[in-house]
Amino acid sequence: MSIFVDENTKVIVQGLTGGQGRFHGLRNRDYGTKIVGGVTPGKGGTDVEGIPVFNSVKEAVAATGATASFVVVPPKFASAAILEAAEGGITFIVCITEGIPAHDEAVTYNRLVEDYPDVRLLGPNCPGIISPGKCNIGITSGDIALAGGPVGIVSRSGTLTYQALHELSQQGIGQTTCVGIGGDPVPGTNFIDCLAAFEADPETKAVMMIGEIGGSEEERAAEWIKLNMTKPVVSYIAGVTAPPGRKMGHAGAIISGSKGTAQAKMDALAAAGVHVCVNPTEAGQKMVEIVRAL
Amino acid sequence: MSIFVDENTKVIVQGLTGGQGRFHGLRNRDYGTKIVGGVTPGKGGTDVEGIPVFNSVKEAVAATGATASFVVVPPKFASAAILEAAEGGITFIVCITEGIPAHDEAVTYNRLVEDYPDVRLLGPNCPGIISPGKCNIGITSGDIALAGGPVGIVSRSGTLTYQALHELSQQGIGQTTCVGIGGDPVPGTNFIDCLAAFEADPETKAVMMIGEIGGSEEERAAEWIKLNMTKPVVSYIAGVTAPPGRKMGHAGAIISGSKGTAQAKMDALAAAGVHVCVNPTEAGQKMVEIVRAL
Amino acid sequence: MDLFEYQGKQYFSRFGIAVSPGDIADTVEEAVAVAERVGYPVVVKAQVKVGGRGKAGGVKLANDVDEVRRHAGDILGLDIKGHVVRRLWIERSSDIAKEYYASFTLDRPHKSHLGMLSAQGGVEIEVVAEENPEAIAFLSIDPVHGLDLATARRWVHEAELDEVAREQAAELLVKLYDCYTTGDCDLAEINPLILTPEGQVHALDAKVTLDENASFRHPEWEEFRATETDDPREKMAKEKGLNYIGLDGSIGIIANGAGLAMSTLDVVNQVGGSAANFLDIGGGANADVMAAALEVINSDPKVTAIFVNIFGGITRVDEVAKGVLEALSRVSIAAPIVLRLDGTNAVEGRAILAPHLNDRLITEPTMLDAARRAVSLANA
Amino acid sequence: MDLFEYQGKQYFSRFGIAVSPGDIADTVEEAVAVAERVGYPVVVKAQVKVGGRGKAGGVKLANDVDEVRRHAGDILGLDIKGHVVRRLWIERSSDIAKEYYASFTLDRPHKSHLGMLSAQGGVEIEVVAEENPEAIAFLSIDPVHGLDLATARRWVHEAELDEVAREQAAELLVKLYDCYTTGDCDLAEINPLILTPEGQVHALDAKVTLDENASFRHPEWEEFRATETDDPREKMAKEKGLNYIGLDGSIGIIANGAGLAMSTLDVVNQVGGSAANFLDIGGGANADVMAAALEVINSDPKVTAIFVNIFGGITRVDEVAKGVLEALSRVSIAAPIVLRLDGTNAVEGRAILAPHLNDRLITEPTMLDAARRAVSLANA
Repeated sequence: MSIFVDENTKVIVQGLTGGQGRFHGLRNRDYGTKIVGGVTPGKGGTDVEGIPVFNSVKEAVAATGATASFVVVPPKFASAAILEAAEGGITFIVCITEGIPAHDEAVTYNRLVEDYPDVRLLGPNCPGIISPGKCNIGITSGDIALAGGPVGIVSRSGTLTYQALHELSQQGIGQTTCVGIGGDPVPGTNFIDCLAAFEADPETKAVMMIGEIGGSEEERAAEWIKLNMTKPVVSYIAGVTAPPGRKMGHAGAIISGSKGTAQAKMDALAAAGVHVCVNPTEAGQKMVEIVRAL
Repeated sequence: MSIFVDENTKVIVQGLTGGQGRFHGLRNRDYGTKIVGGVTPGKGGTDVEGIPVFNSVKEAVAATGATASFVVVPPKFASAAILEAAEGGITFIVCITEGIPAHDEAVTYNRLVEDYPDVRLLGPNCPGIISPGKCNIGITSGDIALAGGPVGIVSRSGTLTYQALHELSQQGIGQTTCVGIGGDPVPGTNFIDCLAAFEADPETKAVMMIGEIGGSEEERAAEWIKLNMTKPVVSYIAGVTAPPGRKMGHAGAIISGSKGTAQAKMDALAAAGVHVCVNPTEAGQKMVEIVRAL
Repeated sequence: MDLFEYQGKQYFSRFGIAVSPGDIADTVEEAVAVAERVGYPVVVKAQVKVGGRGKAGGVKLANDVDEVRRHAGDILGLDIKGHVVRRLWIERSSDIAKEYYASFTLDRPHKSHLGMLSAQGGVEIEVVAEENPEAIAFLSIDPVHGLDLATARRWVHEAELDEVAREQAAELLVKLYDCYTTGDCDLAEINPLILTPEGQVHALDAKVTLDENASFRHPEWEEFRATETDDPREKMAKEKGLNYIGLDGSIGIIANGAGLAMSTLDVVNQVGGSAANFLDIGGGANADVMAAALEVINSDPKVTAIFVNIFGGITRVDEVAKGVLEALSRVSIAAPIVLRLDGTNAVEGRAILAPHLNDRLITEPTMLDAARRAVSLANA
Repeated sequence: MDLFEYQGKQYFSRFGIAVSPGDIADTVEEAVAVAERVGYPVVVKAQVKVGGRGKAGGVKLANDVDEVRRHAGDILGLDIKGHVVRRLWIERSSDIAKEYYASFTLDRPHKSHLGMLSAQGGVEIEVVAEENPEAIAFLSIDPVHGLDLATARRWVHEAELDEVAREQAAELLVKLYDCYTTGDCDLAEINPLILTPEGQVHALDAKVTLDENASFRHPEWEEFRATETDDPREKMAKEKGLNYIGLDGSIGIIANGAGLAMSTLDVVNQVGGSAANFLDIGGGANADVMAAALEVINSDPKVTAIFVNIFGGITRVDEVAKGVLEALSRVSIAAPIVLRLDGTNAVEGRAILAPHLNDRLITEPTMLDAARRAVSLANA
């Protein structure tokens, strides 16, 4: 099994006719994902390499039965696209758009929670989700993932998500699902959401969690793990050597005072029984040990 | 000078035609308070010993120019009466009513703050306010107060307010104003409001503050005194010997765990430079010393 | 007024909050009848207004009629921290996947309502608040605007309740807030609020405190009153509308106003005595009330002196004096009475008493003098 | 993007928030001209993006033209914690009755906006939060619903602002929230917000951080950009759209993605090296961006080895390889380059580089291997 998406998930791409939307949408389809439609206002009735394009999400959902949407639109249109997806009946939205204003994210997140509580948003500014061999929504290279489980991956960082997949696949350890939650100020899906889903998924036997400095999501996840998680968790936190007070790339990665340091996060995770590693390779090796011993 | 009310304050009595309203309203008038009207719906046009009665606060204000109202109505009508006063243009409301449901108080308080920010409510469930020789709104016996200052009194307890007046007047120490703020869950006016007014009043030279166990208003007042108060403050906190966890008469007077104990309050006040006394008599004597040394 | 668990659950039900099917039982046979009706396994729960009944053996699981009989027999009559169990609540046992915590109460410093919600329920919330405050999602609610479903949805998210529970929990919280406000509760608490393995959310316990001031609009509270406090003195006082709390000392205290009554306790303590009670006759007490207060004090065998401390305001001292004389004419008061009378109509009041003063009915000019006199009489 | 005080005040003014009359001055003569215009006494304030300027002598009161001249002369050119003062803000001095604190920022864990208001302003809010957290009234605001005047009125009450200030403060807070949201601020802070003896409330300082992601809807921000960061490397990087932070080590780092870049720093550190910078080329970087990144690194004389760590996703490794070759053809890169290339089109990328590899352009199969190689080259 996998979490959030599987081989039956029907996906539409909002922004399919744009450069990025086309590139990643087709790449996802090539991987085997059921990309059943695209949405671009004004381009309804056309198609992109056989994928029908609709004017609105509502039309696309009515015509295709899609439940998931891949939002690949510029930052200024992203919030409206996400809300249109929710209103149109989509229940799982992946938004990879980078550079959305924080206030737009805050409003969008809360509007979803308040008006569409059954909708899950992944991202924005995340690499997406891949359930190897079944479904790939986002920008992850399918060829670095390995089907068959038993590891679930959840990561706040884009490229470290790939690194994590790579470390495991190279050792012949497959993944059930790999979720990149993104490092933006207001992510739609957080560590706990993913950990809970992996805990509930019978095929996932262990979880790799990639965090980074800044905020307190890793600490909250540690608390959740301590109380609820029965499966082994391996973690790596990026930014041990980051200087305090500087934004490391995205808004999430900033250390304020003694809060949000890698060390504080590693301590919290270790206290929760997590196997804490100091670089992605070590984390991969630790996971290999754990999986081989299962 | 005095705070909140003086010899020019024109007062209407909401509930003047009721037993209590009549008794206290006439008593306040006998004291010299400018009781210019009463309000009882349906009894407009009548009078109570020469005080004209109106059907609504709005009419009463229009006819008399009153700015203050004395609310003496049963608990079930008190909230509506207070809001009617605010809407009718009254800016100072004294409500002595005991037994108003806590939820009514919470709604009324917040509605005043939100919609009528210039209105001050004193009480409910308080003895009222007296500026000796000038104005007495409420149930305090005018004969226990002494005009001429220089002491301001603020008290959370009804009968201890009288006790405080008595202790001072007996020693020939007058009061500028004595405010009974009441011990209900959501008082309209709190210690800090009164302390700030006394601090700003040139004729008030020292303040007596009577608190009691429960809640944290005395601690907040202590913090305010530390930062803002230049005049000497003498305090007494009732309930040193009260057992924890039991409601002592009104909802305010309850100790939960180590919070809200008389000792905690006395410590906070002492740390703010307040002269902390262990009974009303000692507090009276301390104030006599202070005033004589002015 | 604190409610028993079963009363709290009945109260919750009126507001549409899901609870386990069950009923009360005052005897073993009633317990068996309820168990047969709701279906096994059942939980047999002691109904006492005190915490820690589980540890005291007051909550037991019963899988069949024999176990119900045995547990009901054991628990009825059990003494839990001084509270004797006279009634049981028998309910269908619930499978528990998760235990949460939810409550509403007044946030006095902020003059707003405070909601507390935690994914860590089933334990004392005070312990959670102390050890891991971040595990509690606090929600400040403007009493004017109340709690809407949208805000409740944000709240269950923030508290990280399990996803499957969130929508049901959000709806339940809106109902609980309605119960808290429309139902005039000082406290409405569910601990634990449970998620079952089948994905259902419901209240497994109920702690409700009603605001007595709101009784005028809740005639239905009459049924709760029948089961109130056991202490005969407190019961008697309540019937007479007095605010009475029993204590351990020897000096009976009567005062008007909570502050003055507390202050009287303090002063008695400071001059070497100890109070037998707290008794506030309230504002505007008349002769009848005063007489009733003396009778309540008189029913306490520990009392060896009585201190009546009155500062008239809305209460008139002449009425108080009349009440004292009336009480003396009605019943024989065992202990000597020391009075301190000031305030509204004090002169008239003292004049009424003057002809009756003797070594068992004494007035003193000040609170301190009166306290000293009462203590010396009590110790004589 | 952090704004200078004067920019923050100008930004506030657009939203109707009252500030002191004043203007900027880059020379002593300009300072005098502003002072004459706004009227004495004036405050001469160093414009630097760092705290503690007051203690460093960067804020002075001037009562007449001579004092303005003297203070402006002293402060211009002053070095405050490494920030050289190039601009002054001269404003009419305000009499202060009370100092408050007000701010809005995003509360990330709660996914809502957080307002902080305190009657204790003029000091560092972190100190107040530490020593006396109850002196701060926190307000959680649902971004969907925003802040209305009614709620702001409750808030100023709760914070115990002086009564005369409350209504003005409530109105100002609604405007500040509008500035924070409509103005796309990450932070909008006023410390102190003052009450004058005449009963007027206005902002005496302004700390504003703008959200760069919202630039597309704020063409007016262009003016703020001109005055940004002094560090020439950071400036160059910014112009090229790179996310660069200068550090103190010897190994130049280029990576795609903030997480991988941070991880690269960590790994370099673990194998005994130290990074000269953090540089994230972002997602989807092409050959131009890669070439620009190498040029920025090359401009840092401390760099003795370069570590390019790429895991292609949206970024294609063949593009990265082309960028490296382009940079090498355009400028002479002083330090040897170690590359680790994986992910999207990695095979193609490695093939492009293969003919050009030598002892100053090296590929390694893993991140750890590449880090070790870079460190040994740097130390050689």
